[in-house]
Amino acid sequence: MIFDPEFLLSALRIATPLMIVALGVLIAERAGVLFLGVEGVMLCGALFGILGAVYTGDPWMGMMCGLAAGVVAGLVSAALIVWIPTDQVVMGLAMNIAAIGVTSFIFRVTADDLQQMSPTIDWTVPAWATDNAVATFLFSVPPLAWLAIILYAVVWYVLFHSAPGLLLRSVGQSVKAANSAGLNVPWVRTVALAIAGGLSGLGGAALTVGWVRSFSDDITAGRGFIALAAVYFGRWYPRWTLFGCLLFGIGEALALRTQVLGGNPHLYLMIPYVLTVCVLAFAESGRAPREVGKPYEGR
Amino acid sequence: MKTPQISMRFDGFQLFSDIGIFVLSLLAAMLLVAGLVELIGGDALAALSAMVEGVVGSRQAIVETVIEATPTALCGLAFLIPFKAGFFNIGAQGHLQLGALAAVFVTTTFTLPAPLMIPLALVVSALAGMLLIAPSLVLKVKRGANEVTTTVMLNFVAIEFVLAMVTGPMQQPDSFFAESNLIPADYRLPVMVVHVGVFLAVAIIVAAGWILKHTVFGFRLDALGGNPSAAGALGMRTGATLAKAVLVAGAIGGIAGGIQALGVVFQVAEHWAKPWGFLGILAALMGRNPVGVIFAALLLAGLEIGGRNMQAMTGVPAALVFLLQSVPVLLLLAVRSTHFFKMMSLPGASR
Amino acid sequence: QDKIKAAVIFGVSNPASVNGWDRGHYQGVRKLIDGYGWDVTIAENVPFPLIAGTAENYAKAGYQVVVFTSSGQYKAWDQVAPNYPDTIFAMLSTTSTLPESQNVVAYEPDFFAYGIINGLIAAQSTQSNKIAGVAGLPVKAVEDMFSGIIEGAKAANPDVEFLHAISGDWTNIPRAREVTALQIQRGADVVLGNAGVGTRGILDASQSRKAKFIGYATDWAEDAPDIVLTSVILGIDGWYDALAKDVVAGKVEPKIHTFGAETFKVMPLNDKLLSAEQIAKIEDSVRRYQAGETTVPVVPHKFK
Amino acid sequence: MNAAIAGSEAVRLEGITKEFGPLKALDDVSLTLRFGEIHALVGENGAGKSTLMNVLYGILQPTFGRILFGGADVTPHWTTRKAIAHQVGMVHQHFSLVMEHSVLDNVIMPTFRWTDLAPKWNDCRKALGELTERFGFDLSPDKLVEKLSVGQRQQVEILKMLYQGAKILILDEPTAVLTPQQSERLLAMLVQLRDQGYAVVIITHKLEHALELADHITVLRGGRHIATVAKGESSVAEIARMMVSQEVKAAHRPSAAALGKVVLGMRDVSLNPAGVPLLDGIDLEVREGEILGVAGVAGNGQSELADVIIGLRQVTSGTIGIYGKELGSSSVEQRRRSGIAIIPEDRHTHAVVGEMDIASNFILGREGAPQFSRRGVLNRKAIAEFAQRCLGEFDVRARSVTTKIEYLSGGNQQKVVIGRELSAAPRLIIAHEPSRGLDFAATAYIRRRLVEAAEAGAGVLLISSDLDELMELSTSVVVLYSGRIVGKVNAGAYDPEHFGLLMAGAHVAASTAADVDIGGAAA
Ligand SMILES: Nc1ncnc2c1ncn2[C@@H]1O[C@H](COP(=O)(O)OP(=O)(O)OP(=O)(O)O)[C@@H](O)[C@H]1O
Ligand SMILES: Nc1ncnc2c1ncn2[C@@H]1O[C@H](COP(=O)(O)OP(=O)(O)OP(=O)(O)O)[C@@H](O)[C@H]1O
Ligand SMILES: [Mg+2]
Ligand SMILES: [Mg+2]
Repeated sequence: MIFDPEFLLSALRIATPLMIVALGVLIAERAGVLFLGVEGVMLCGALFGILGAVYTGDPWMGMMCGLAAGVVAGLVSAALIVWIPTDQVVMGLAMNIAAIGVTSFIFRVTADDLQQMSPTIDWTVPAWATDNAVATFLFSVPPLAWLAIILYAVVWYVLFHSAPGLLLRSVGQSVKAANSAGLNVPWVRTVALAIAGGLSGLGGAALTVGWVRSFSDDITAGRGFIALAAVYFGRWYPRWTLFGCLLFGIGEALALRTQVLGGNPHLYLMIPYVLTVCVLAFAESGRAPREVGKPYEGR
Repeated sequence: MKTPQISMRFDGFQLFSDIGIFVLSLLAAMLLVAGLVELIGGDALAALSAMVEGVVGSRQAIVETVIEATPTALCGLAFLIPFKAGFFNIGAQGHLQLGALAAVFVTTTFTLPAPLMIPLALVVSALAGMLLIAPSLVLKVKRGANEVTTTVMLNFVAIEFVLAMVTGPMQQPDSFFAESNLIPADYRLPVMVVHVGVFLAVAIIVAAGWILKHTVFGFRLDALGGNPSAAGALGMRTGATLAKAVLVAGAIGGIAGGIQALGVVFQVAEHWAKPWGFLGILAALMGRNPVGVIFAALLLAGLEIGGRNMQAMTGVPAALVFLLQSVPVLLLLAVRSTHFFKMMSLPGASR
Repeated sequence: QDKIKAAVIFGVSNPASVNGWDRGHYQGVRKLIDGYGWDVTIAENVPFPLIAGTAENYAKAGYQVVVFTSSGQYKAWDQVAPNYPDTIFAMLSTTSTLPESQNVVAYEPDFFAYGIINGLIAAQSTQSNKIAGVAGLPVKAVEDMFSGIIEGAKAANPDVEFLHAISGDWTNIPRAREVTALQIQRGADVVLGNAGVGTRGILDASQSRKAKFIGYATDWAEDAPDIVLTSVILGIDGWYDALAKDVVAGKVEPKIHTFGAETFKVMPLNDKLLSAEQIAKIEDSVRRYQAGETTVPVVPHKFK
Repeated sequence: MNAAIAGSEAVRLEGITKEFGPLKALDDVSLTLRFGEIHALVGENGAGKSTLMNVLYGILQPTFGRILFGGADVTPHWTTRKAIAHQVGMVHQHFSLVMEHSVLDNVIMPTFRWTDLAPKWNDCRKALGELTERFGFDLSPDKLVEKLSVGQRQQVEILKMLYQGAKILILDEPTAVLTPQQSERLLAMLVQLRDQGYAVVIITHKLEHALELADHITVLRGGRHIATVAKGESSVAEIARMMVSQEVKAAHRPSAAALGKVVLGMRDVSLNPAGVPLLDGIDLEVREGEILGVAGVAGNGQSELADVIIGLRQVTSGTIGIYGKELGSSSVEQRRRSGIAIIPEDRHTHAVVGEMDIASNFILGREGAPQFSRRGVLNRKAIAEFAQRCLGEFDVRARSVTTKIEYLSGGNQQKVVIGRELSAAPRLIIAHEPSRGLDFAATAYIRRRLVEAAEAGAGVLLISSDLDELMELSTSVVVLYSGRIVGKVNAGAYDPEHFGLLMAGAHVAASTAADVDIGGAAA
């Protein structure tokens, strides 16, 4: 009852938004920016995603709206923490609170329209596949989970096998080296934050449009922070980050399922968090890109 | 991560410029809120006056603001102290939850004379906070695990644990929702205009400020935060210094919860705590030193109380409260970080 | 004559007009405004520690009626009501005790009876003989409701098994969704829920797995016409009616008014999900229970 | 761009002025660089040498003045990217490498374009391989830079520059971190490059190097251009006079006759964590009034030697005693209190806290001493007075003791470190590369203080890769090779050649001394 294909699917559904958001965080941090505002950006993506899906009637349009909202929020972050620049910790936390305010304000204005569930984006299992357990499982994996996995492959390739990836990582590790190579650090970080914001927004939309098909105040409930933790857990490498998100998804799916064993559900609900801490205790620790958290003061 | 420097000096220029910028940011935020209220067809003037009324309208309002600021300020301190040593403690919310739970547990389970019980309960909440932060400390020192990750995770653990207790062994029998028993009247913090927890908190913060500024321990924290390898090479016991700072932070976070339980809510329950832990981080980074934290916490609490009153009295969306809290902070930090203000407040920069 | 000024305090986040319990209250608020011409202000998303202060501010500002919408607010009720004798403090939620004061009144549903009606419907609509209930936290109202469901279902069909799950929170839609999916996977084909904002997650899980959904508190048919079997209306607006009438008539007294089975209303059953004779049978059993022709024993169950 | 014809003008800087707020770091400086020439830039710390070259490399924008390539003014919007396009390359004083990246990544990164999604890694690797071979570097392209020794890192910097196709090469204090042998090799390479038609700029504090190599020497002082002299036109003394305003007193080694009791005694000390012998049977003694030099190519156990004495690492076997008292496993703090002072190799990481003020840095590590605190409470007044006194006594040039130390120049930071360590009246001073990166005035000052400390009765262990320094100051010198002492030479018998052989381990094995590696210093 607890471990079966449905369990894995549940874990995947839980992990999918985290995976996409964590990818955004990864890119921002690789460019040397501490992206604590990710929670707020994700929340904006979640709201605009559902708005787009409900008003256009097309969930993919909703995803695009979430992405666009994320890009805008990412650019706002860039204006504040790259161009001014302010302290990345405070700004991130303040932006999270502001995002709760902005999204719930817009939600008040649009609440009546948002009463309908947004359309689904699941695939139906084709007839030929219904007999084959593996095929059925693969078709039951949410499309966005596939998208996330593809995105990981893409980001992994770009970061570690292409020129822009090397340049981006150099900016994150040493602004001195980047300057000496003639890179424009603020612009690189602006673009990185736009992409990071876009992915975080997309992840937010994956939560609302792709998963629960509705919105509520502060629906992300700390998922942005968990994505951040997954990146730290993953030592700033895509595949370990992916693994961190999946691990968390598995932990939470487990927490929800172990309830059937009886006992107080809240004790089970601690599983994903305790699991993460325990794994950290045994995991090799990594080092953040050197420039993360330091404001770029020009030269 | 490099620790941004938190200046311990309270020099005149910085203070006045901070106040100036803050007032301007506040005005800007209020204008924004007024605009939004008009946008949804409300009465902006009524809203803003309700807000001001809510903070300074009465003695009661002021008292409420002070009480509301207390946990924020303590949580701010719980962030600030290890932050000086380069440790990002995002876990104050969890310490507070567990500290309150511990205080409630002790006071609702045992009987003792009140003058013994209240300090005991506070000590136990401090221990609870330390217990929760200990894994982050150990993992950081022994395994190099990033403390942001672990403290965030332990927050969630604490919240779920409190919920498990208030829906389980500690639930008030026959209660209609998830809540613990009430702390007996004898064991509540005495009230002198405000409950004495407020004075205790101020005492803790002032003492912490003094310790950070005037003691060897504070000096070592600065050195550790500024350059851990130099601190080690020069013979400071870095592990022990960090451990002290981190455990003290846990204890302060726990006490924040204990004070809140013993002085304000008298129980723990589902959703009993506001995000004081997170507001505390804001207060710490706005205030930059323990005394500054008090003022920052008062401002955040004032905006909260005022904003709530505005919401309740005029029916405008509660979302505006969050905007009221965050927009001035954003503006304040943005302006304070601009080049001009940096140059002005750097010691020895203009030569 | 001046308008009566009333204030309604909501505790959970989200707009008051959204979702089951709060939506029921919101309908009541509309009734006070539109039907009785009252001047009503809403305090929304008031955090637990600030409820007493908010109520107090209303009393001081001269509001004649302050309404608490959730059991979790009873402490503020207890604390504030005695100090402001000129204001009426009404609890429109489950309670068993009243503050020591003359200016208080409570209107509450009989959640056990409410559960029985839900149980009767669910037990006669299930094909798998498994029905599921999902709640935010295992609080008293939920335990009453779930116990009622078990007993009601047993009365209609002794083979029916009731599966229950707790999402752990009144606002967490994703978790509510996943625990519901699990119950459906375990075989439930009729789902009911009382998970606050999270109820939308229950609806979503039911819709994506084609399970039948019975709406909680207010009518959910519009939210998902294809799977909503019916909704059992709690009739919260009726409590506001009663409150308004009592206030206007000056007849408010410290009393708990309990609204029982006869006040709950079952929305027309979805004829795309059930055959005509099934519908007739269900409607008949509910009618007979509401009329007191059948009795169901009160048996409390525990859910943690 | 023109082909690099030897003697043709490569670039001309005209009337460059650079202001940092109220400070004029450069004031109307002009300079012409030619292909096929080495141009040396000399001047005190803070004279503006790095600033001038940063302007040329596009890191800084000049406030006034022009940059001319072949007579064309390129000054407006002059950026590093453009400088690179104009074949300018620069090795910074503090390296600008990405420590976490491989050699290959570091070298090719500046040539990459943002649009290149599938770079030809193999071609890059091959090109790099050819370059490394051509210059006889011993670098594996996939090794992480953080794992390299300082000398190898510098090779990476040079490769980076050459890989970009630079024809105008700027090297900012390239020899400061190198051993004598490495310096020799580097300088030889610069000559080779000059002969191939490159324009080379070298910033250095070693005037002998400048005189020996450079076709032209430009002297800067206080941001102003003092003179440009051609090869053979001037002497060390003359240039030194141009650089500084006051006379510099040279240090003299303490006399060997006045040696007192044994301060430091090491018996058969070994350190081999995980089986790697970093120190191997070290026996040495330092007496009161003695300066014992430790020579050796960096990475042969010098850092470890300092670490075991100060207590940052525990010995695997053997004993270390101070005045005959064994240190055992006592902590760093205890050892410092018992009178051991240390001037670490790398002040940025091991000696100062940049964000703290000068006063705090003067008492760092001694904050618990009764002089500065009582029962854990700092005596601010005593600290300020002490710092003020030290500021004067050790000639630290700063506005006040409340200035953050990171705003001081390297020489002044080093003086704070020296002041802190010497003012504690230490019995044993471990001075590790005490004058690295400092101009000769500051260097001479610091050396003099060390000699004075020895004359006052302290024992000094002077670890240095600068043979001149060792020969000038030490009463005797031991040579470290592979963690072992391979020779001891007393003052009077000094012979650089002999040292060179010992340091290369010539007598130990018949291995070639060609791949001089200085591994450990990197970690
Ligand atoms: N970014 C900066 N901001 C302010 N002042 C600066 C900056 N960079 C350099 N300066 C100042 O400019 C002057 C020249 O500095 P520069 O680094 O060019 O000296 P230098 O000749 O290279 O010295 P050194 O021998 O120590 O390397 C110094 O007085 C320094 O304080
Ligand atoms: N932000 C700043 N404001 C004012 N002066 C600065 C600033 N940054 C650097 N400086 C000055 O720039 C000069 C050069 O800085 P740098 O760090 O290169 O020191 P340095 O003298 O080269 O030391 P080192 O020998 O350790 O390399 C210093 O004299 C310092 O005073
Ligand atoms: Mg320089
Ligand atoms: Mg220098």
